[in-house]
Amino acid sequence: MTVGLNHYLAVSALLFGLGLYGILTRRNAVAILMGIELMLNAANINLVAFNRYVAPVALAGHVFALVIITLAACEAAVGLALVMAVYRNLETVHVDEINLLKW
Amino acid sequence: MLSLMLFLPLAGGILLLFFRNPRAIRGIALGASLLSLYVAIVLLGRFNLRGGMQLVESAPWIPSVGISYTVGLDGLSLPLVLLTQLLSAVSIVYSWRVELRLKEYMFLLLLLQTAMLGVFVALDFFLFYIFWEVTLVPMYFLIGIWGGPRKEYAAIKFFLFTLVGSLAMLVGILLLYFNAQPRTLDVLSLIQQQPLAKDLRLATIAFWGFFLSFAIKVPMWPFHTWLPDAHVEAPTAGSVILAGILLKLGTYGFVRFSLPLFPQVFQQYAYVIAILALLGIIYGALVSMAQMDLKKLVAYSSVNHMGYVMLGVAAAAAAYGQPAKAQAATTALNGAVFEMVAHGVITGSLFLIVGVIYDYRAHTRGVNEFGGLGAILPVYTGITTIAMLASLGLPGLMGFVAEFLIFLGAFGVFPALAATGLLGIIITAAMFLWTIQRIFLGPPNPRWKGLLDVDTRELVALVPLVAAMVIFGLYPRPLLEIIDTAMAAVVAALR
Amino acid sequence: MGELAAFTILAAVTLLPAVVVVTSRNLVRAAMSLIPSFLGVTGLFVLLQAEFVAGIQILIYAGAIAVLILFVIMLTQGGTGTAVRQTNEQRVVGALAAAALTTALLALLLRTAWPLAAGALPRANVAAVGSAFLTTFVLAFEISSVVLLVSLVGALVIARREQ
Amino acid sequence: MPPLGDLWSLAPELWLAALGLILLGVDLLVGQGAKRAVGWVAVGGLLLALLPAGGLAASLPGGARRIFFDTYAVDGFALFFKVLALLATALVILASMDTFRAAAQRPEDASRFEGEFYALLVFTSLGLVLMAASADLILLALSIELVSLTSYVLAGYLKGNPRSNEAGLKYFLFGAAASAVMFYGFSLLYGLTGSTSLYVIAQKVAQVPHPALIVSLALMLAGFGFKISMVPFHQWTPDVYEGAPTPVAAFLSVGSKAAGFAVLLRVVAVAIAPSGLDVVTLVAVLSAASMFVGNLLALPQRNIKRMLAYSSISHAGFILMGVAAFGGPFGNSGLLIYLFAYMFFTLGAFFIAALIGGRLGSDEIPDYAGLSQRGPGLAFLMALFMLSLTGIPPTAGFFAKFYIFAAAIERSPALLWLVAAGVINSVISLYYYVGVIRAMYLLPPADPTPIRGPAALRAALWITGAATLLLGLYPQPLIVFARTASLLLP
Amino acid sequence: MVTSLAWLIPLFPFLAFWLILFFGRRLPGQGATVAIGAMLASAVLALVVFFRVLGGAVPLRSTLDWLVLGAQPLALGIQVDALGAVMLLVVTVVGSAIFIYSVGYMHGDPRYPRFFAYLSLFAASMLLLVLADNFLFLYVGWELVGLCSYLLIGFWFERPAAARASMKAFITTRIGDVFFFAGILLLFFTLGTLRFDQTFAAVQSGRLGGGGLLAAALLLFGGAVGKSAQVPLHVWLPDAMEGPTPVSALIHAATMVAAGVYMVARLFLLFAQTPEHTALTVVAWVGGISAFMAATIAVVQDDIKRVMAYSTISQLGYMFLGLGVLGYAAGVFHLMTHAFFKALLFLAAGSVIHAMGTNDMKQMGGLARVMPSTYWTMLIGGLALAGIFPFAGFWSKDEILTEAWRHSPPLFYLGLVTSFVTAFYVMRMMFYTFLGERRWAPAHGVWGQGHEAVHPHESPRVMTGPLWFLACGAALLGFLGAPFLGNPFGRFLHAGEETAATFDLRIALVSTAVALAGIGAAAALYRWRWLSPAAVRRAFQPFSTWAERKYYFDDVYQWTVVRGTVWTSRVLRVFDVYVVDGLVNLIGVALVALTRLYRVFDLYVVDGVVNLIGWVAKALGGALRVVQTGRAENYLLVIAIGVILLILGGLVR
Repeated sequence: MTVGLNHYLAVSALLFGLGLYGILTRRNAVAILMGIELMLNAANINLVAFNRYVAPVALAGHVFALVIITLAACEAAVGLALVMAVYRNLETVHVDEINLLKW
Repeated sequence: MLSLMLFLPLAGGILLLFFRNPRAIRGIALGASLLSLYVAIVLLGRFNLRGGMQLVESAPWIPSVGISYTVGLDGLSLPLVLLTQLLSAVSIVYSWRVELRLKEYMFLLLLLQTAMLGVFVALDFFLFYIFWEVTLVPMYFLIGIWGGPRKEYAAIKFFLFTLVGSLAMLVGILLLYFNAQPRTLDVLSLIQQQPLAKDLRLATIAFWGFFLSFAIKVPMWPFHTWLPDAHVEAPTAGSVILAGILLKLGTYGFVRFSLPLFPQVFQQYAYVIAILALLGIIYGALVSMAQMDLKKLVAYSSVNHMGYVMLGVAAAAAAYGQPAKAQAATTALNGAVFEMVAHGVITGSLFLIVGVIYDYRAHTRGVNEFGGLGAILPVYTGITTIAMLASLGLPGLMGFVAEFLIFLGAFGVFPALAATGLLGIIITAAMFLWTIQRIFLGPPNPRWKGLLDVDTRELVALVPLVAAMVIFGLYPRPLLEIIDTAMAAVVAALR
Repeated sequence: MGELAAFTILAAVTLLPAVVVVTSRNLVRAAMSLIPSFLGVTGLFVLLQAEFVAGIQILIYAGAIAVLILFVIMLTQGGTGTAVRQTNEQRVVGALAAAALTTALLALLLRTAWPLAAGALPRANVAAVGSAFLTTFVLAFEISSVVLLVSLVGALVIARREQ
Repeated sequence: MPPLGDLWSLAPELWLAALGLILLGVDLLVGQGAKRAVGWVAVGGLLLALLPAGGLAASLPGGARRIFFDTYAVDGFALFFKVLALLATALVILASMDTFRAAAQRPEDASRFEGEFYALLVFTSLGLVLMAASADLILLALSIELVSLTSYVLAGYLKGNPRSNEAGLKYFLFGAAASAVMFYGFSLLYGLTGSTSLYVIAQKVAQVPHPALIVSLALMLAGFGFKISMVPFHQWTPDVYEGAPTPVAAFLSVGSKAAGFAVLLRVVAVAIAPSGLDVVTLVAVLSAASMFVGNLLALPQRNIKRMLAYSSISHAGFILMGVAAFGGPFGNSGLLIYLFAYMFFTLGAFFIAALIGGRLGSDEIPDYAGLSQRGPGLAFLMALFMLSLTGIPPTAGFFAKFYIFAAAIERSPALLWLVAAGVINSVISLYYYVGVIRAMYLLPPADPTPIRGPAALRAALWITGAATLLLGLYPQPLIVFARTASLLLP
Repeated sequence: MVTSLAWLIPLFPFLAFWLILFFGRRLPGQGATVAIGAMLASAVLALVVFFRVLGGAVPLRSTLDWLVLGAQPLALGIQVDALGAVMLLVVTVVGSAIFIYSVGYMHGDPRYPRFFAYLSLFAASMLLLVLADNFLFLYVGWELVGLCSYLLIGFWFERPAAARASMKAFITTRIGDVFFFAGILLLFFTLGTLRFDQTFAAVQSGRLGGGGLLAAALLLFGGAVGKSAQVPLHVWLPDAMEGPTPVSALIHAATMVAAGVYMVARLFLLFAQTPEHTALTVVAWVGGISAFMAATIAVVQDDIKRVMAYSTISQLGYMFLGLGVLGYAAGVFHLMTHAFFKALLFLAAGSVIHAMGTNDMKQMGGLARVMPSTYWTMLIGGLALAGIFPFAGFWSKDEILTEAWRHSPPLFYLGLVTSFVTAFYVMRMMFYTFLGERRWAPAHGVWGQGHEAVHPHESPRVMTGPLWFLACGAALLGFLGAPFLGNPFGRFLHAGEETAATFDLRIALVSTAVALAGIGAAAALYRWRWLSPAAVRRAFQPFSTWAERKYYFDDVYQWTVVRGTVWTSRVLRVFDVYVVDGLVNLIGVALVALTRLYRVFDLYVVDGVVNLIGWVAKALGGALRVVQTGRAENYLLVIAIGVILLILGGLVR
């Protein structure tokens, strides 16, 4: 049995699911961000795997993955800055405690 | 020329925004309104009785969508335009003493005047729809700012009710548009094309869209519940315009659009609509009888009278495709349109009359709180009596001619319904006479000893209306001649 | 055979720490677990012949992002420590939703007939990616730099204190 | 190397990027008290960007082009959104100047990063322009994120204000999650077609198996739906609008929504539609859901910004009607016309909310009582915007609604139910829009001191007001523009 | 030329109406002179027209395009034939007398000019009605007559009784009018014309026959029943006595009530065409029953004007009876004679009331000496009413009875009994009022010491003059129908044709004898006092109670029609406020309950679709709001669920 596309897709789906579980059940904003990173990684696995198995001629998948890695970094920077700002004012990073704005 | 008439009031309204002096504001308002009335009279002079749609002015507006600015006059719109002009001028005269936010008030009245005129002269559905909707806005403010104790509720209720209908109509308009070849919103060419004649399912949807809009506006039973609230809470001039003109927009729509555009569907449901009209006639009269508030009483009597109009229209619709009934249909339609004008004049004056006693004198409208005013206010009593008698359809006054023609025509189509409708005549009579008795007759109520009779300003507002009632009641021919050609054409197209 | 073994190991290295990431009550441990997970993904990239991507993955993910996250966790001490509840009230529903979506993905994706193409990736992978960035995706490259710049400015604005 | 001509076609984008940098530079040069100068430079620069856009427009009839190896579209559609984004940004900056001035009075809202704010807005605007023109999933991802990242920052810009913090963080968490989901969807689409180019995807999508395509579409819709505040991805909207600085809320409601729709249309209506999926019904259902949820939730609101947020959700529903109706002369341009008209009256409404909020320190609608006496011009404009939002003629809002209803009816009689839903929702919306008018005109003022805005804001207001009225009365140029633009969509 | 003149006949009083209405007191004689002048001018014109008709130009016609329908002018106009000419004369002449009398009677009234304005309009309307050559004008005149009666009955509207009476009159007659209107509609619908001549022609050619024609005729007669106060719509007439006496005279003699009879006479051809004269039979029986019933009620009245009122109903019943038994000429003849003697009786009664300040006969007595002119003229009127030779009533009533005898013996007997009762109540009235001892206290100087303190006096010339004039008519006009003169009236009316009606000496003798018996009975009770009236009353139980309670008509109407309508309207109002409006709310409330939305909303919301939207929408909004928790984790969950739903939705389709 050789490793095929479906193997990678399965890993990617599971990683996506774990990330999703993380963002849905965590209350710490940073932990949620970690979940998001996992989901982005899942997307990247897909992209690279598809590039390998579906469209090996061009390297669009690789490029896409690189772009997403860059974006992930940017998101982390901006997101963590926002977390810091919130923490400074509200002294919490728990999203279920941050609900001045509702209804 | 027609456009000049149409936009003169609005121009006046914008002009007066630049003035501070109340006298200047009033003067400009009345001037603009009268100038527009004058232009309307000039147009009346140019009107050719046999000319069909005329004085048409047309210019491309939004050509990409097939929308043009087209206005014109025919025997249906001309009387209603004149009515609008008359009542608008009268309302401004009556409102001479308004001081609260005068500038806004006069601006809104003038804006309303242009919008109402626009509805009657527009020959492009888009243009029509714009004017149709624009009427709502000033009315909302007039009720909401200058109205009675429950003004906010009444204003929003009015707005919401009529908006429901308008949007339903918009869907109908679009259905017409997309089925026309070439696509157009020009009313006349749509009537000629009958775009939905081939697809009765769509025609039915479109018809009920139009119906909802017009029926709410009329208002037909059971869509009438906005009316008493709006009428009662509106300031006097607002009530006058609301009852005198805005209700006519609905019946005008039925005659101008529903009848020629969807004859088959309308015929199919004519009986249902006639029954609703009949319910309105009897129900309106009876409920009006039980009212203790004079304004409400007049308001419900409008439900009754608009029922007559709709009976006439439904009768004409039922005659589609039956040449034998064409004569009856023409008669009924003539009556219906005549009743529109008559009701405008009569009910307009009745609301002024209520205003005269409520706004500046007694500050109450309780029918039972008066009594014996006949001895204290003889002129007022006389005018009121004439107006109420006209409203109950006394021969020699305007209302009678209308009711007579409607019944004459409707009897040829719906004998049983028309005969039942006659009950309404009795109840209306009883209702108004009882009202006269409670207010004017009997021993003078000492509470009202010091009241002053009608003053000059009020007379200036009331006399033209009363004169119209008597003149057209005695000799309706000039007015009816204008209406008749247009109605004959509508009926002829129905064959 | 060797490929499958490698894949299995890498998959495990990716997924098992990921489980820790999303479940551990200790946020520092969770953040630390990110690093092996990212490395696992890197391994998968290598397995897929995406050496350049793998390199960047190590640099940025394992290097920058994980560290940044750890850093912030340390700074916001209020949220760390095992004493504090780390899961919210919708844990069960959330788990169900995540499970449902994952199941759906697995069920639908694995059954899909992907338009597999024969052929191999360019040999000199790194150079090929570079030339893709300078030809077809030159605009993406340029925009990436703008995005990075803007993120930097934005993060600075937010992170700096008002006086 | 790409030909130099491509760069000319990219002139507006290049100028925007340069402008952003220039602004950052200017910010360093001017003193703390004169940061408004940066704003003026930004407005001037944005208007300047309209010039190359105009030049492009002149060259367009020669045919739509794809540049940079088919990754970037230079077509009427993109051009339309360029103009829209530039105008919206310029107007928002005009309004922001007053917000910063007013915020300086309140310690928790004061910010010393005014210059960066304008620069970030310009970069966002660049992102919007790129979003609308991107014809490649990679570029789409980048440009969407460019907009998102700046937006997160802008939403949380008032660092001393807990509400702004919260808005920023919530927006970030929601947006990042939605993006992650969307990227996963992108990856699947790539896998299904083997290409990131929308043109290639459109060609190949017909052979794609439907279940996987549905998954991909659903995942992508999370991202697009987030951008356009579509139900069920709308929930961030009220919280963010309420917490964010008001001009930012305005910008989100107009700019990123418009760009989101551009992407949605390009991806769903152009690239996915050939697959044979029943995209129309899907979009129609989402449209109806958005209208109802937005409107019903707007009803009980007392905070003007929250109310506008829900209204923004419901308008997303109306615009989605245009997506569902795509195809045919009305359907193709309906969305463009709606978005363009919507920009003016929504911005106007937010600007007034910003002004009043700055003066009264309150966004509660009951505090608008008697505004007609305190600021007749403001009240008139606000009434105009409210009526336009409801869709009462003769405003731009009416024409937009008219046109979009027409588009739906033209598309198919099967969409009549959606039009009916639109009708019902228009009526519901009247209730809360008129609530504002009621407060302004029908209720007496608690405090009769007059309210006046500064010149820049007044200018922005009168521009939006005039456009609202003009587009309602004479929409012909807009129709021509939008139709030309939509015709050139390849 | 002459026909154009005929237009002027109603026009004069009509213009007088407007003139007086606007200029009132500034006119000569405060408007009275104008009114009388106009009326006299009309009378002169009527005379001219009459002689023209007499000269053979029958009928005179003139039309006018009153309106256009379907591009065709509706030519409506006026016509004068024999019937019309007679009625014109009666109305203008009797009217003039009443106008002149009013100058005295209404002297000093605060609304003196208004009174003459209304009178003028009244006359104008009646004249229009008489001149009409079509149903529309007939109906217009008909309704205007009703209006004037309303205005005039309620002239002293400060008195609640007057106000009530005027309304009762108008509404009761309007009920009849609606039948009339329906009849017109039916005829127009089937025959397509409003003109009488065309209608008759169409009916004769059989385009409408049988049931349809009968229905039309009966509907039209419904109008006459209301206007002419026949059973069962007679209830308004006695109450109408609340108006000033000249008004009563005008209503009862020349205008209002005569309109009904005139209408039936005018449409006689139509009624006669109904199968087996069914319509006429109905007319006759309604008339006969009204005649008898009203006469018996008149016997027990103490109010002098009410006696007159019931007498009028009774006499109108005679007229219908006459018409109904094919006595066209007889009915019209009685209409004319009755106009004179009833006007006379009313004006005389008015003179008495004017003098006494009360209507109650029991407070009068012995007035013959005080006011001789009144006494003698009233006596002439009374004898004419009783049908004593040679007064006018004798001839006309005799003719009716003769016709009845020939066509319907039961009706003849009914008429005969009525004639006994008539003579009885007339003389009872005369005895109570003018003869016997005074039942009033002479004044002691200062007015107002008590209601007995009155100072009866003969009325001024301006009032007695018309009395004598009318008395002449009442005494002499009968000879126009006298058989030994060849019944010139009948011949004129039938336009020279030989009439079937002939004089029957036996019937004349019998009826005279019965009338004399009635007089004798009255004398026995009230003059010679052989029997106590109370005892007689008891003897005739329960008949007398019925008569006193007016056969319970008023009570039944009060309990059914009036209260019924009022209650219906009240119920409907409640219905309108709570049900029609509330129905939508109900749906709203139900929805709220159904979806268990727990938000409490303003309870004042009780109205309309607004509130449907208000209720349901706000409730839904409130419920949906709960989802908007403000907590990011919930939002994220919704994203996940949304995606799942989208996938599911996509797959299901």
